[in-house]
Amino acid sequence: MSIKKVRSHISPNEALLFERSSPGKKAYQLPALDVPAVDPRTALGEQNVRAGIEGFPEVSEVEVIRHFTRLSTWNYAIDYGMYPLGSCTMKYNPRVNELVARTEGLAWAHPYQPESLSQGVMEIMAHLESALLEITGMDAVTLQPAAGAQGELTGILLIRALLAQRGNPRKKILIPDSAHGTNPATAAIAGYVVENIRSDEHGLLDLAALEKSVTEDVAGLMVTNPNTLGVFESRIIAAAEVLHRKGALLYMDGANMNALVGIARPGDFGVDVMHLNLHKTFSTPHGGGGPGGGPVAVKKELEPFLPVPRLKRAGERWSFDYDRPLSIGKVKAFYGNFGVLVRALAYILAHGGNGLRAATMDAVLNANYIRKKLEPFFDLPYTLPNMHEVVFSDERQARQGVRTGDIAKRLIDYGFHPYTVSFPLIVRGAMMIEPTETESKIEIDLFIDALICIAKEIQTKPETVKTAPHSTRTSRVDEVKAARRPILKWEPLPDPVMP
Amino acid sequence: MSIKKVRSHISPNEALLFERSSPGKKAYQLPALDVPAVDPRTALGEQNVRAGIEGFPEVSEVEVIRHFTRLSTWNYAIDYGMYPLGSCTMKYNPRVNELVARTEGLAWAHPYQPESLSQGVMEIMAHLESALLEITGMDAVTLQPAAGAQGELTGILLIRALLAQRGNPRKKILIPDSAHGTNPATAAIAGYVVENIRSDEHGLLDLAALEKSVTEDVAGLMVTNPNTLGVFESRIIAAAEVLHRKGALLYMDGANMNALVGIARPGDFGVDVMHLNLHKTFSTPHGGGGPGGGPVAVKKELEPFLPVPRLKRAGERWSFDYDRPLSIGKVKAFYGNFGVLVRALAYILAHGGNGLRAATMDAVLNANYIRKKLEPFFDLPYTLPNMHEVVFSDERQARQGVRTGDIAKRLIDYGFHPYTVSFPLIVRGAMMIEPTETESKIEIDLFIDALICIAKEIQTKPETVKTAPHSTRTSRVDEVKAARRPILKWEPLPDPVMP
Amino acid sequence: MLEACGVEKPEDLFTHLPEAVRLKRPLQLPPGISEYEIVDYFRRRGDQNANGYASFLGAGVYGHYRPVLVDTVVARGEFLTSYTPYQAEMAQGTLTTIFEFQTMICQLTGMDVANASMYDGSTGLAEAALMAARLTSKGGLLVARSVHPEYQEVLHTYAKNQGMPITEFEYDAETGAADLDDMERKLNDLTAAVIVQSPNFFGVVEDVKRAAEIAHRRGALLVMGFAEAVSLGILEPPKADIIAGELQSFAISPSYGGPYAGIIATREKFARQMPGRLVGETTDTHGNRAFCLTLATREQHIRREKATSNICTNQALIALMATVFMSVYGKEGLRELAEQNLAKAHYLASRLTPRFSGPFFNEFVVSTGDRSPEEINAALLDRKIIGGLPLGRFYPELSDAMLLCATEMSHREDMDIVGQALQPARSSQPRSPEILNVH
Amino acid sequence: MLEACGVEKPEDLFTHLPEAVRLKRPLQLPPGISEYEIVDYFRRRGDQNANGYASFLGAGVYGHYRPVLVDTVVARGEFLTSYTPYQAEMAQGTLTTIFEFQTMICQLTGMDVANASMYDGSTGLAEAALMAARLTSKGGLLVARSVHPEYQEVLHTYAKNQGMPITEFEYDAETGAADLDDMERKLNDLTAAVIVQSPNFFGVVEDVKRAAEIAHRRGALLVMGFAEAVSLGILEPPKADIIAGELQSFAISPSYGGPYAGIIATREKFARQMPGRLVGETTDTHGNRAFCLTLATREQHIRREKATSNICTNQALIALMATVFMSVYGKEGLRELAEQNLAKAHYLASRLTPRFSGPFFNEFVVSTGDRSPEEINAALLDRKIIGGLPLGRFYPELSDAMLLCATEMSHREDMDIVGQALQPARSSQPRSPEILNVH
Ligand SMILES: Cc1ncc(COP(=O)(O)O)c(C=O)c1O
Ligand SMILES: Cc1ncc(COP(=O)(O)O)c(C=O)c1O
Repeated sequence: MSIKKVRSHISPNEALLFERSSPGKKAYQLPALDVPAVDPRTALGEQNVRAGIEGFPEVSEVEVIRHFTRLSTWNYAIDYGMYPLGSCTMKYNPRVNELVARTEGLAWAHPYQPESLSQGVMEIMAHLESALLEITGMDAVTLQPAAGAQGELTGILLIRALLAQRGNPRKKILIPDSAHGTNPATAAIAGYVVENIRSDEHGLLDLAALEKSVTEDVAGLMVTNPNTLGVFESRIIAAAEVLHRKGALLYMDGANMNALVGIARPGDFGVDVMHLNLHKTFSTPHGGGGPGGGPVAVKKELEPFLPVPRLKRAGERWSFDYDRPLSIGKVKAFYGNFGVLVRALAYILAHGGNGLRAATMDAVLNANYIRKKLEPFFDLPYTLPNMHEVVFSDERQARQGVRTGDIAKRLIDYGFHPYTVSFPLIVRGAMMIEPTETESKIEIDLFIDALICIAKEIQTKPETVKTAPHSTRTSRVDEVKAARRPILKWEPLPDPVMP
Repeated sequence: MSIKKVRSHISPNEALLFERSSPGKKAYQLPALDVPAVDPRTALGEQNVRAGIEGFPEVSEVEVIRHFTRLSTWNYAIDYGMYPLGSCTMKYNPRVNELVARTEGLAWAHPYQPESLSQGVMEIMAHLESALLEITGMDAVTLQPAAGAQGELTGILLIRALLAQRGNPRKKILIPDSAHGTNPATAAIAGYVVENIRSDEHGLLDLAALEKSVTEDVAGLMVTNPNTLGVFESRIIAAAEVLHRKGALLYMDGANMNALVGIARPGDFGVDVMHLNLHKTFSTPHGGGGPGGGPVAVKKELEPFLPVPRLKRAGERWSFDYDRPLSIGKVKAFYGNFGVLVRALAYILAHGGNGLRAATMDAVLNANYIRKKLEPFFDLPYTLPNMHEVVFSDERQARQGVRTGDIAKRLIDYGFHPYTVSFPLIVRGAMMIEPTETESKIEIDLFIDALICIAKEIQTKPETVKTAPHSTRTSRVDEVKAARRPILKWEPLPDPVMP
Repeated sequence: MLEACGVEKPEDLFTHLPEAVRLKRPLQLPPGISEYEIVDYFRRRGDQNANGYASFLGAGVYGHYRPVLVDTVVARGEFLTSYTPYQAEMAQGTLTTIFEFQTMICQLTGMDVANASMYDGSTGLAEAALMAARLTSKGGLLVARSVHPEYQEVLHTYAKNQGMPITEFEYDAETGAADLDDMERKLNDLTAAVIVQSPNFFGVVEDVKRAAEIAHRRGALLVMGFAEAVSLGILEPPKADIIAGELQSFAISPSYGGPYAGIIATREKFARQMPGRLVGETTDTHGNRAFCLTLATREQHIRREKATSNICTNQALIALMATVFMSVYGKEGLRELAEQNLAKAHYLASRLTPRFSGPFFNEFVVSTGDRSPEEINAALLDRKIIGGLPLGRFYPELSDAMLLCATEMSHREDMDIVGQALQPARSSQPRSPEILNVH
Repeated sequence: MLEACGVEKPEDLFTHLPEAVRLKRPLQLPPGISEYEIVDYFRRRGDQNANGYASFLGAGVYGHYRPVLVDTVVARGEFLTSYTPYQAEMAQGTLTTIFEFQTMICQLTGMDVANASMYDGSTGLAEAALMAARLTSKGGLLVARSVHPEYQEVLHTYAKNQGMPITEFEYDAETGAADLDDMERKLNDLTAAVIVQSPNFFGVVEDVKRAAEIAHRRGALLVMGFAEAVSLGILEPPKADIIAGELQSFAISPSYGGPYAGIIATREKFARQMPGRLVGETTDTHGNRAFCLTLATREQHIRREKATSNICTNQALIALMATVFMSVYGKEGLRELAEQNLAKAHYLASRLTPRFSGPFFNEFVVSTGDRSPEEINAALLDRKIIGGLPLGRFYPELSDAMLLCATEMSHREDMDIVGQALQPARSSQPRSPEILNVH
């Protein structure tokens, strides 16, 4: 065994803030009050004034910075190395984007400040809109949705609104069994019944099956392209025709656009409505789970239904148009995650048209390289050419009783964040690997080397893999216990754990 | 043994940039040139134009950020925990100071921009000068010196200039054997012969010895107060008189001002000239070795000799006075480490008069608490009341063959940065501990606990201590080897180490 | 690498794409620009906006000071560039901070459980309503008009297609508080939830306790929203069944409307119907305390169309900012901060004539008399001041009124100017001197 | 804790101080202010300075773009808040970056060893002179007048009391380069070092090679200083014995004169007389590559008064900034950056009449004719442009001249304005068209 990427080192322990807390410690100072103080009880009424906030922390400034600094070192991150989570497009987050998002005139812009004093922020939104339209080949886009899933909801509500206007919103949304969980969840929230359709033996849309399923009841199909196997849905245009013939619409989950930017445009292959994940394809940081941005792009016929407000150019000046009788309304207060939009635009400006295309090609090349190098060691249930990601199965290793989850944990000992485990569901014991364009050959070769070492370990000492990780400050975590008797907040102990 | 502060965890490996480098990789992009390109050979002459920079790195942006992020995790820092280096005053570095130092109008101020467009920066310098004068009780101060040692040089040159003007610069500078190495080194550079004077049995200035040493040859005495044992030189006023009677001057090394701010002022106990370490007492970050700031404060008679330029208030406006015939000249280009001055002023503004005094008292309290708790376990050769730091000796442990350096390394396994080792020289196997006011009781108790555990280990298994550290990614480093055949830069290897 | 993939150039990797789908031309986007030009571009955009104005806008987005430590912490790549902490052994940093976040939100709201963020206050409130419907197996929503109008709009969007009829109830024209009698009248056995916000959109503190009692009598749940989190530093935590709030006030830049962070907090017994991520405490194989995502069965990865919500990516980093903010201010600080906001707003009010008599925290409504709010704001803009939000846009009956907000960042001089601008006549005599100066 | 110390209040810990030394009153400093007020104070100070001006000042401090990664890296507490890496096992991060720094400086300068920073270029040059004296056991210094005047002043301060006589030699009034014939005349057997700077203060590239040959003939060492590090991206590394330079150009903010970072680089055989910290490669007890401070015998901790210098705290963090800068630009980037500077300066020159004919990098001297430099600068200020440095202050004979600098940040439009301001007459015809547009 040769672990090349990491070595063991001391790692700081740290108690919870509540455990370090003691009365009187403070990390803040407020300016002296320049107006008379007010008695809360008089101003708000006795019954409305609370006693102190029970249990709230009291710590010093240095304790705050040490607390979060120490905790941060328990994390893995893109800034540490490759983060091959399939479907998550964990690419480098340019630091200049963080800087520009903090530009005073942008960060401190209040959503209700006069439009005359908001032309800069509106210009940024307009600029991003036009870039996204060119990239997707669609006709109109809303930047309001906060993330992919909300983009999906927005998109399905748009479909519903259009169909309703045509007289019947219909009942069903078709979703392939390879889809991400948010797709069915979204359809349900939008008030649709979900009908799963089986993928064919290649993991692709089954046109025949689709033909059958598309009845007058069907509002639309939600398809991810490239799909969650990383394979391009080659029959997408035909599928769109099937749907359109029956008056249904084609929704595309754009989570995998990192495989298409500059190469192919959904607007050119029959997609009626789609969302983008700015926090994937357009490099905005995941920040441990969010925030994101989920713009929704549509074809002309859906434009009247987009959320309010819409950006409108009035002569020299941008303004917001709220007078949109057919709009589905708002999906979120204000105009979207503006700070995320700034970062996405910065990414697009930095790359330019050719840079974006080059990134796509590197991402696809990296994924194909990994596939070629690992094919001899892991099962590849679906063998069509893949694009930005590749999905192996743990079939072979499962014979030694080692599952994808174990291999994932063992990768941690090798210094890598695991791939995506057990998704998509159509692959038994899925190992879903997406390197993105960010990774250098050096890093990718180390990753490949690690997985090969693990494949060999599984032959010789499967136990080591099944009980991994062994070298982290926290060994395998008992998730079952966590769910059985949930402890969801800290409670004072008789004797606090120190430190 | 119970190590409470740290646990073992994976730590990323990282190659040198040169080893990751490969042709064509780049992390930069320049704006398009808006003027005609120029042929270097024509513009500069063939012979002046170099070929490529041999061996210079070529890496991508993500490789740069990963490189430095990974390397950073190999460090210990104040942001991780207590840093009890005696004489170094490793206190918390407020982050707001980093922010304000980057204020556009300050960070981008060019030292030669018109004074009319520099009033803000000059105001900051003037503000800091007045605060430092109040704190030290001196009459004038220069902010020009870049660090303590340069402050010392400036101070000694001032003494020389004054004495020279009086007719004879004299030959000798007296320095107690407890002094920091920069003191004698400075005196030498200033062209003086160094005469060491022995401390008395309490580690204090020996007045009798001083009387004898102060001849007509003696230009002055350099004394650190509190001295490097952390003990206040109680006879300082008498010492000053002895010197002054003989026409010599008293220089005070202000490195230990953290014990005096708000409590006692050198200007009030006979000091003629002194330096301050802004990167100690006034919280500017050490940054792995610098930058610092070493303002020099003087009594009136030395003012005419201060470096040029001097800040001068001309009506409504600040200006620089270069017309100073008696000045020793410049010790550094421009006006000093301005960015460091900004941070120091921010620290003073945040604390205010009472806050500064409170900090001093906390620092002294912490040091005394440590002394009390550790006295039973380690020898304390000098027992006078100590102030901000305490110096133990390894005498007792040395009997088991374990020296201060070994104990220091073992502290690392316990998750603490070591104390200052083997300084001051008058203490055999010195263990010099300075907690500063930053540390909470929680942190200090852990530190005390660690040293007590080590004292016990030395009884039972001294080998463990002598071969420490055992838990770091890098075990004890061979410094002898490094010095014997110095390798001071990277050279390409036949096969580069990866990664 | 190309070789290993058996191709000559990257383009060859796309030859399997159907001819018809391929883009035959380069993207019509300008060539990439340098970092320097990018910074310059956004700086120029920023300069086109309001800069150096004092602002009295609140209405769901508040101008509070952002402690420096907040950006210091979130700038660390370990937090900024990590993914959702699915792999607990490699994400204890994020997991621990989320656990602390959940705890502090519970302490603030007096609830038993809090999730690790929703998109924002508006979607949080909508999801809370859906949650209430699941819990009561009823569909009707009774919503106070004094809830933030944009939150109401989002609520409509979410509820519309779930067959959940929404009924509005009035606010009291005198107090500005929700008209609980009107609510009681409109309440019926099909009502799943009564939805109020406190402080409400007009800044008035609602009588949530009474609203809850009324709601409970008819088997409805009381869902309370909040938009100004700082108010929790001083306001008694309401006895609601579900609380949905917006944390923008906790060191999140206004940033023209986002990203912010919403939360949902509720009672233990309702936890399994709560949407959003949850972190729980457990141990590792060595018995060390450890944290991990838990109760994921509520989420869409497992339940898919039966999930409590479709939310996946949330606002984790923003929630971390709020966590750092709460750590910096702590118990004493949040109280003092709230008291300063209270004092500033009441000072401003003392220069004016609030439209409503209900108790308010740091915002209140004023009538602009014969002049229109727009007219007054125009005048203030010349003084480099952004005035209050004209309310006509959301409340036709209040088209002669504006919503003014003061925070710890508001300066007395600016407030005096606003006072004069709004009513030169009486700007000197305080409205309610009795409550000033008393402690 | 007080109890453990056997005192009642902290004050008691100071009772042993002699009555006479104790401060009997509180410090006359205002009470502490909040973070918000601190930020506000410095912002207001910043606003009092030049903001939004285009500047053509160089003269030792250059306005180059600072890549964002530089602050990203130095903002990490692990680098920002650590001490000098005396404890190698706990400081491999800093030690490794210093080793890389030393290596890159050697690659840039063509030298064998480089130290891990001096205070700045001026003290670096002075220390290099003292070093040369130790190496040659001689004392005389022969200094070019074309060396940065402030560096010369610092050199005097350091040398004065070491009994090291300093002789100046002229620059060539035609070329602006050091007058090597004058130097040869003034050179003698007591000369320890000849000191030149390239590009010199006038921006002119010196013939260091020839200067060195002449110096060596009389047993003197050639010490070369540089102030504009970017020039090393394109200039042939000089054949000097000791190089002392200023790295401000490598992503260090002008910051009104500091902190910057100086370096000294030299040949292997001179290493042991070099001042300043050095990091060397070695191994740990497991044979892993490791780094540590080395050759400390040169320093004051051990040699005390016999040390090569008294420097202790240096400019480590600034050197790290420069290291990140060099990593970001790399081999190609530094070359391209230098070529852009060259092009901009020559474009500006083509609009003017440089005073000197010697080859220059990104600065040059122009005569201001019948108007004074101050007069022209005053006019430029009205156009929001800070002009060149009037030279009369340092060179009486050049009181009708200014030093102009252009970098990659200089915009063509601004340069055209300067061109017009300086000589409306000929601003259109380029001075030396032959060198334009050729590649
Ligand atoms: C294929 C796919 N669809 C949808 C989503 C949901 O997007 P978000 O997490 O931004 O809501 C994801 C995110 O992981 C995804 O991978
Ligand atoms: C007592 C004493 N004097 C002088 C110095 C030198 O100061 P600087 O490192 O700032 O040059 C130090 C620094 O460690 C010191 O501790």
